[in-house]
Amino acid sequence: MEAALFVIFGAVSLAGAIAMVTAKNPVYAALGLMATLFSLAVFYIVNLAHLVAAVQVIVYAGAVMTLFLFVIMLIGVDRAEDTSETLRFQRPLVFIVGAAAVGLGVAAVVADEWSWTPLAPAGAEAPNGTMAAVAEQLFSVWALPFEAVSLLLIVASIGAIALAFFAPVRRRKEKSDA
Amino acid sequence: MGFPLLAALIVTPIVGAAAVAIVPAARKELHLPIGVAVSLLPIALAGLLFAEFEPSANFQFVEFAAWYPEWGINWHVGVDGIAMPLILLTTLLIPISLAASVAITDRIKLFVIMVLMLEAGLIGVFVSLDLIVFFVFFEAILIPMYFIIGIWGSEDRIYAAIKFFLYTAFGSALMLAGIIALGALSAEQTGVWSFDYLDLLDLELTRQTQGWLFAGFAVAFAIKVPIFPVHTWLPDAHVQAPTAGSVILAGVMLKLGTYGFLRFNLPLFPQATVDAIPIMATLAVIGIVYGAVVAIVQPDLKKLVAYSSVSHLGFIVLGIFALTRAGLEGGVIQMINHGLTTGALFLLVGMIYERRHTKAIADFGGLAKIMPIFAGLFLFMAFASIGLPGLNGFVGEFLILIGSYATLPVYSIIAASGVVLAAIYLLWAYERVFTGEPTKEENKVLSDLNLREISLFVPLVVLIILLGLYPNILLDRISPSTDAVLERVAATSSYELPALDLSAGGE
Amino acid sequence: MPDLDPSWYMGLAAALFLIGAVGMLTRRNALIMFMSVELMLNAVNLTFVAAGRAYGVLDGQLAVFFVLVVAAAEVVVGLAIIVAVFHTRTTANVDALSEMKG
Amino acid sequence: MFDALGASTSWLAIAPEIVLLLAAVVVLAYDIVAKPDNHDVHAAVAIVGIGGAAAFTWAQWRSDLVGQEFFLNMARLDGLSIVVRFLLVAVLGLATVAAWPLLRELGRRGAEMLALMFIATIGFSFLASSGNLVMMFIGLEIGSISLYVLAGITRERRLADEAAMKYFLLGSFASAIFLYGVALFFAGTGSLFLVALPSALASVVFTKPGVILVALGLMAAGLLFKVTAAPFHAWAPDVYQGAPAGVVGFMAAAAKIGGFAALARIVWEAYGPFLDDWQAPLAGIAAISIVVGTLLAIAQSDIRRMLAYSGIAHAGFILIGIATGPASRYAVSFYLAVYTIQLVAAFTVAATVSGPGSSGSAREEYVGLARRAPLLAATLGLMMLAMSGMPVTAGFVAKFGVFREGWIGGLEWLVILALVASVAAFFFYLRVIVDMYFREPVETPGTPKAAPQAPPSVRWMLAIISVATIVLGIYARPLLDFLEASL
Amino acid sequence: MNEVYEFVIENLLGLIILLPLLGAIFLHFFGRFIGEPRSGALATLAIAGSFGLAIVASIPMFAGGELAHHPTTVMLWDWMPSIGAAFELRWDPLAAFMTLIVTGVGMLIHIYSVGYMHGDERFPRFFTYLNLFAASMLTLVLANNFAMLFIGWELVGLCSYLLISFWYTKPSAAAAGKKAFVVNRIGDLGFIVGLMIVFTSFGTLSMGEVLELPGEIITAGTATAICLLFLVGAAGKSAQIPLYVWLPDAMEGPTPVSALIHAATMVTAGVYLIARTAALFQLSGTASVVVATVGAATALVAATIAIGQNDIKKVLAYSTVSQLGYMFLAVGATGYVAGLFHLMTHAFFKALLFLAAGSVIHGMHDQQDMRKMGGLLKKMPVTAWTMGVGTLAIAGLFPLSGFWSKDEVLASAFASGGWFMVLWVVGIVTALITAFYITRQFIMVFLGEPRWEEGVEPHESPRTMTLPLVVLAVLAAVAGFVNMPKINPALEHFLEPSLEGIQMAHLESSALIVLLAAVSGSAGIIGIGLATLVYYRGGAFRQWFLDRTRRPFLAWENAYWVDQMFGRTIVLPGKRAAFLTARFDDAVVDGSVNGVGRLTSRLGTALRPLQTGFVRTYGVTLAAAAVGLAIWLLSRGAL
Repeated sequence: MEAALFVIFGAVSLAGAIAMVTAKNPVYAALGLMATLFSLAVFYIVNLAHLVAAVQVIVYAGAVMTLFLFVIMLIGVDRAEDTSETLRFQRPLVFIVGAAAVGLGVAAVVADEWSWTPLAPAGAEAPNGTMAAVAEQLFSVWALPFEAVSLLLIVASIGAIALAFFAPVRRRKEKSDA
Repeated sequence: MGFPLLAALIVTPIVGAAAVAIVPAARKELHLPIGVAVSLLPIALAGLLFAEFEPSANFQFVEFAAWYPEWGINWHVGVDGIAMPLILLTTLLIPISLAASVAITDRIKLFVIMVLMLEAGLIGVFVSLDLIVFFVFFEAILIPMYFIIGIWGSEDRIYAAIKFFLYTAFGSALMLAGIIALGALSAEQTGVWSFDYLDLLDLELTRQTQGWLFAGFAVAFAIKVPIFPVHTWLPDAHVQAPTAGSVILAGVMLKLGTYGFLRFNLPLFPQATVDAIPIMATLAVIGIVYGAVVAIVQPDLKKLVAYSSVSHLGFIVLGIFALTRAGLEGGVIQMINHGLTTGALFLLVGMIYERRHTKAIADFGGLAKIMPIFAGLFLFMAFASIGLPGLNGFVGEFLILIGSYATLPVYSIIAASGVVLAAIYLLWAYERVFTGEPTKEENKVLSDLNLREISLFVPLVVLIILLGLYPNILLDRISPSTDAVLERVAATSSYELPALDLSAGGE
Repeated sequence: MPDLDPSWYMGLAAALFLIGAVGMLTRRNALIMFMSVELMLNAVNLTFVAAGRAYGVLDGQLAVFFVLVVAAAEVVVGLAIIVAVFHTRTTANVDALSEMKG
Repeated sequence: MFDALGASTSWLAIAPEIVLLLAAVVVLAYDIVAKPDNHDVHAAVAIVGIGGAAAFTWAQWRSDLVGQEFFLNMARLDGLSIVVRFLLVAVLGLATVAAWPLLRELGRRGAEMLALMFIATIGFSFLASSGNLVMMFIGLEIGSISLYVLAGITRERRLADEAAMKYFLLGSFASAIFLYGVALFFAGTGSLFLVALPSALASVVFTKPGVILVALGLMAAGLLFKVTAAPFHAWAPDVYQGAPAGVVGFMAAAAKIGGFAALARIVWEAYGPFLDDWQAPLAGIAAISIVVGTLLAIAQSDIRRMLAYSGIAHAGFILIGIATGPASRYAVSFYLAVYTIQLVAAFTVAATVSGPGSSGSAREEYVGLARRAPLLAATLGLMMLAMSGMPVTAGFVAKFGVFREGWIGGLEWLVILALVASVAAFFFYLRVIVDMYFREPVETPGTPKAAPQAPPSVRWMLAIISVATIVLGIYARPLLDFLEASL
Repeated sequence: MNEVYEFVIENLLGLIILLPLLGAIFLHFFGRFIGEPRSGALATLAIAGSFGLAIVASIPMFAGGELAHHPTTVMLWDWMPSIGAAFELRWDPLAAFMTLIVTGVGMLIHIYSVGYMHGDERFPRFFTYLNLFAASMLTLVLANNFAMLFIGWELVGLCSYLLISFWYTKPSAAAAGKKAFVVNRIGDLGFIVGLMIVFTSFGTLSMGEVLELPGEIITAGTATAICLLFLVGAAGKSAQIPLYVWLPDAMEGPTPVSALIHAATMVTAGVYLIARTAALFQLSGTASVVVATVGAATALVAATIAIGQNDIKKVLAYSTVSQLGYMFLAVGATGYVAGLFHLMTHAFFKALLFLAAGSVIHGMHDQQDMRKMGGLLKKMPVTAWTMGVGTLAIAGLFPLSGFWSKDEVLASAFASGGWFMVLWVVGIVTALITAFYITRQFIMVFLGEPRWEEGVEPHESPRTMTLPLVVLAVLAAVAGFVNMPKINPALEHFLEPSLEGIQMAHLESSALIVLLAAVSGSAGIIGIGLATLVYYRGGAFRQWFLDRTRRPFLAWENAYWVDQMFGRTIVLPGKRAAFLTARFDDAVVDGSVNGVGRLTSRLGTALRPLQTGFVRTYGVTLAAAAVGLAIWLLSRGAL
């Protein structure tokens, strides 16, 4: 059962990711990403992270992706663009770095460095990430981070205001800016 | 601990600099006189130092105060017979070079401050008995000199200033590595970090370790001296520097290198010193001959004197690495002598430059008729530099040559040829600048030295003759310290003192 | 108990992370680069969840929760920057942003 | 809501952050509500906020809570966190003074800038003082995102936008890499707390620590990016050049403080037992940073780019200490303190000479500065000397400290390399002095260069930093004592 | 009475040096203010005082008592203790002998100069230098320490430099002064190296200790080395081959200078040095042979050159070189007394000749070319007659002083036998040539038809100049009687204490002595006669002679082109080498340093393109670095 889900949604998520990376039109890219995000939500559920799955769908696939699409429309890049590489050596370099990364992973696996299961406490109960369970943790152990992330939201709003809200200020000095 | 004389020597110029800084920039005419007046105080203190100094190998006027004790760094200063004369020289040359700088009008305040800071730093170098304290002063003096060359130098001053700074800083970087290594070795052997000179003398270093450390220190000092082939910053710096800069540079700063060899390389790394004798002596002798030969054909008076410094400093290095009593004594006294004579020569070149705005030998001719006093002084200094017996230059050269023959016969014989070459380049230059009928119209209107300028030379001339005829006034105080260095090298390395010094040492 | 070894999820996550990184480096549309970063963050999230299950702890899920918030904040600021850049240069092509170099 | 934490709650442990947050919020709220014409209230709030943060940090230092963990190890009140907090607050205070001309120029947007500076400080403070990797990540992101915005706060300027975009894209890329490292750490140990690794080592015999080390590599990469170590440095020159001059000093300093503190915490605390594994790579990165930073700085004609590259070299110097191990914590923190404050001062001069909102500071602007603005020239000159490690400045003590540690730690080769590189570095540091003091400006007829004017507050700030640089250079005892007493 | 002498010797010896030194110092600073005649008088007074003191101090030496046999040493002060250098004086017959010559002849020349330098704007300065010279020379001869001797040695060189280029506005004078000093320095180089070996061998530079019993301390080889190096120094100072080239040029200086320094005193310092260190030379037969050979060669070469000279002073200059060669020949042949004897007589007659020549030049309005003289006998009778005495004396005409001393020189060569016999022959030939060129000179100047340039009105010189001429003429005539072999070897006895234990060449047979004297005396007469035939008589023989000798004459006139040869083989290549070295310094030594700097800078510039400005490039480096770091860590930790 789980294996089947993994194969299906794994394929979807990879396809979505690849689509996002290769799509000429940003809108398609956004859609590809959305497919991946949904697939991940499925995996979350399979892995008993129920609340996370819900947040993933609502916040991520919903709000964030909408925001993306909104900006795509706003700045009018919602059309096919040229995806051929203009920087010399960029793609070969990326390929080499990617290959190295893959090599790193393969090497780690081959050398049996990729296994952590022996470290798991014996007979660990799989935690069920229900809202209650998460909330209990969130407001005890994770209370300080929980408060701290609120700062991020302040920063985000200040940043959005500072960068995109006010009318441009009159420049005092016409300095070489071009 | 009594009156901290050495700290006072260092602090006085700094306070003086502060005093000058307080004077408003608008009162331009005040800065230089105040600077000169302030710089006379260290002379008085140095006089006290000289008077109270006891001729023995011990460090005297020692001050000790904790600074960074857990790092083994402390304010530990003191003087012995090697440092004391150099302090005298420094305090003497600073007011002279300040008083000779009346031609400087631009940013004179900064100039005076820089010179006074330089004085503090130079004295600091000579009194330091803690390697980090030493390094701090050794490196810090680069800044004022950098400014002095860079702001008040002639056309190519920026190039010269940067070259001077980078070259010397390169050497000191390697030295700092050596210093840190010494501290680490001290921690290894005694359990505590120490950069104290006296502590480090007790370290047991293998021959190889000594070799590496010697190299690190030697590069720093060799550049400072400068020893061939790392000498090329010197002509540039000298030619571009203003008069005061050249005087202090040649008079005192070059001595930091030879002083460093004597103070650190020999006692700390005796075995490496002995191993390095062939290299150092070879380079010294090359420097003597090479510097002199290059000096012969220099078209610029200042450059000529600069290359003569390369040659003369070669003698000092040879004397030091001869490892004989006379050689070491000669090295020390030659540091003083070179400071006096070459300083004076730079002063003279500066004075003619102020009048004529050129230093090219070809631009002159027949000046003796127009400026007889100037010509006379120049000739006097030239002969002092050539090493005319009866004047100071001879004492050092003679001691070095005689002293080095016992251990380095071939080197000393080649070095002796520097005696001839010095006569050639200085007298030829004199001939071209001063003799003959004055032909150029620009030269005919030059005025001879005025009373202020002449008075600058009075102390120099007196000392040159005094040290030429009665060097004992210093040698008595130098020799216990140099003997101690020598005995230490002999006692802690494979070196065997020449029979001559064994018997003489027992006196 | 899940019957699938968590390392499969790990592997998938690693692949997604790598794809995101490649997207980041090969696309020059600021928005798509940005989406690639989001993909990378999501790959990390999958790792967190899978590893958390393997150890039988909830911490992984909590971490995901925070990463989601961070990602959201990042998106807001990032999009604002993109808009601001678009304002001065009317382009979302990051290759055009190469006036400063050397 | 902290009831569940019980004794683990300590308001004092996060009091400085709370004060700073309150100040930021007050400034924002006041600005929105009152729409003021001037910034007097902002200044008052800033002073209270910074002063309060400093006071609470001091209270933390004096309290008997030092060494304990709070909020279940989410916030730690150890020496490192207190020192970093002091340093961050000091940098914030100085940078606020320095940024004030920019704040005026920005008008209404100034309040946002001020708030972002405060919040960024909080973020880096969290980053440096947490024992939990996710908390660190959050702190990192709070700080970083604030800095992205600050970089582009003069959003009408093309170069500022370019800087903000580059910083943002690369920053979030690096954050993702860091986060992946955190995830692998979690995968390897089953915990997100730093102490998990040493305790796991104590209980379980790690025979195959591969995944843990890969996690370290990725986390270190993310942090090395923040501290501009080569080859993670590429963003720095462009951002330092393009970001508004008034705030770039803060950006550089705060990120370096937070980044280095977190890096030190991770490698020393969590990965302490793996010293043999990470020492060589870190030393290698230090070497690369020193060489690349020095060489490229020589080739720069823009002072801010030069400072960026020199910062890369400085990152290398600090990494010498980090690579040596926890024994060098005094040296590293001293270096960090001295260097970041010099950096703020140097950028303040740049902001005054080139204009607070400017992007870029060409060398030509500094020609003859000693005549036009002696104080600025003297300050910048002194900062250059201090950064070059000249004795009698605090820079020398700092350099000496890390070199000494490096030598003890067996990194002799690296120390010698660093020493040689410092000589080459003299070249570009001294060139600034050459420009300011030795060269005379080529006056274009009719348009003589105006003397840059700095407000009195800035002048005082520069004077204080200058004096402190020299005083610490001659007698660093007080600061060292403080560090030794704290760490 | 003896107490007085002792007191003088022990306490006032320094005063002999000090008096002229004080005179020099005073005149240096105040000469300008006291004016022309007074400064001259003061200087003369100073050296006269020294002369007086020297006489008083010498009386016990003549008496030959205890004081004469044990040299008195006076320690003034330590100079460089570690090499045994000190200011210590020595008073023994040799020192007394030299002191008397220096102060005596010096005083006469001072007097002469008052007249000669009349009207020169730097008159007081001239006397400053003269007094300084006297002090230096006295330091040289009174020193009991090689280091102190070296002071005098070098200071006389300095004075020589100053006085040769006294008229420094003349480029040739300035160049000549420099040349003299530099060539002397080359000699000094040898001397210094010699002193290095002396110190290293003996551990001191004090003459008393070194010369005590040197044979017990050093080997013959070391002695040879020291002596040959001393010879180099002596050859420089005393103008011997190959370092004689400076002396002819030195004639650029005022004539009294030539007389005092370059004839009577300074140039004899080399002879003095060898005589003084006879104890060392005695240990090395090789060195003595070399000394004698160099002396003989120099004597012959210089004498031949003198034939070809037309400048009145150049003739005398080469003559001086030649006569110094004689002295070297003598001391080389261990005839120390003979050498010193000739030193003395030469001091008299050569000073006389120079001063007379100066008088001629003075009267001829600074004309020095003998071809433009002639027939001056009538116009300048005193000069002519006195110079005539000098001429005959140097020619070796019996019974003038030159005859006696030259005879002794040759006799000592003969007595040494072996290779020295060859040198003896050379000496005889030289004697002939000497007589020839000096007679030629006299004839060209004083006899024959006047060949004066227009407007020249020759006149006799003033009394201050002629008085010293007369005195010197008397001395030149009679000085030979102080040391007549067998009959009155007074000088030999006088000097004996100083040369105690020195083996000297000696002829025992009276017949041989007379025979040799006859040979050398007749050589002089033949030379005089030949010159008279050629230059006075003229006619067919003159033409025949001159035709035969045209080519050698060319060589002599050009001094065998030695200067040119030195110029081409040493000076010019030396200069070129110096230029090349300077360029090497600039291009290679400095160039490599600057090259390192440039390379670093270039490296920085070369790296700049890596910072492309494209954010994606930065991203790749970041990713690559992260992966690299991870790989590095993994490989260290696990793989």
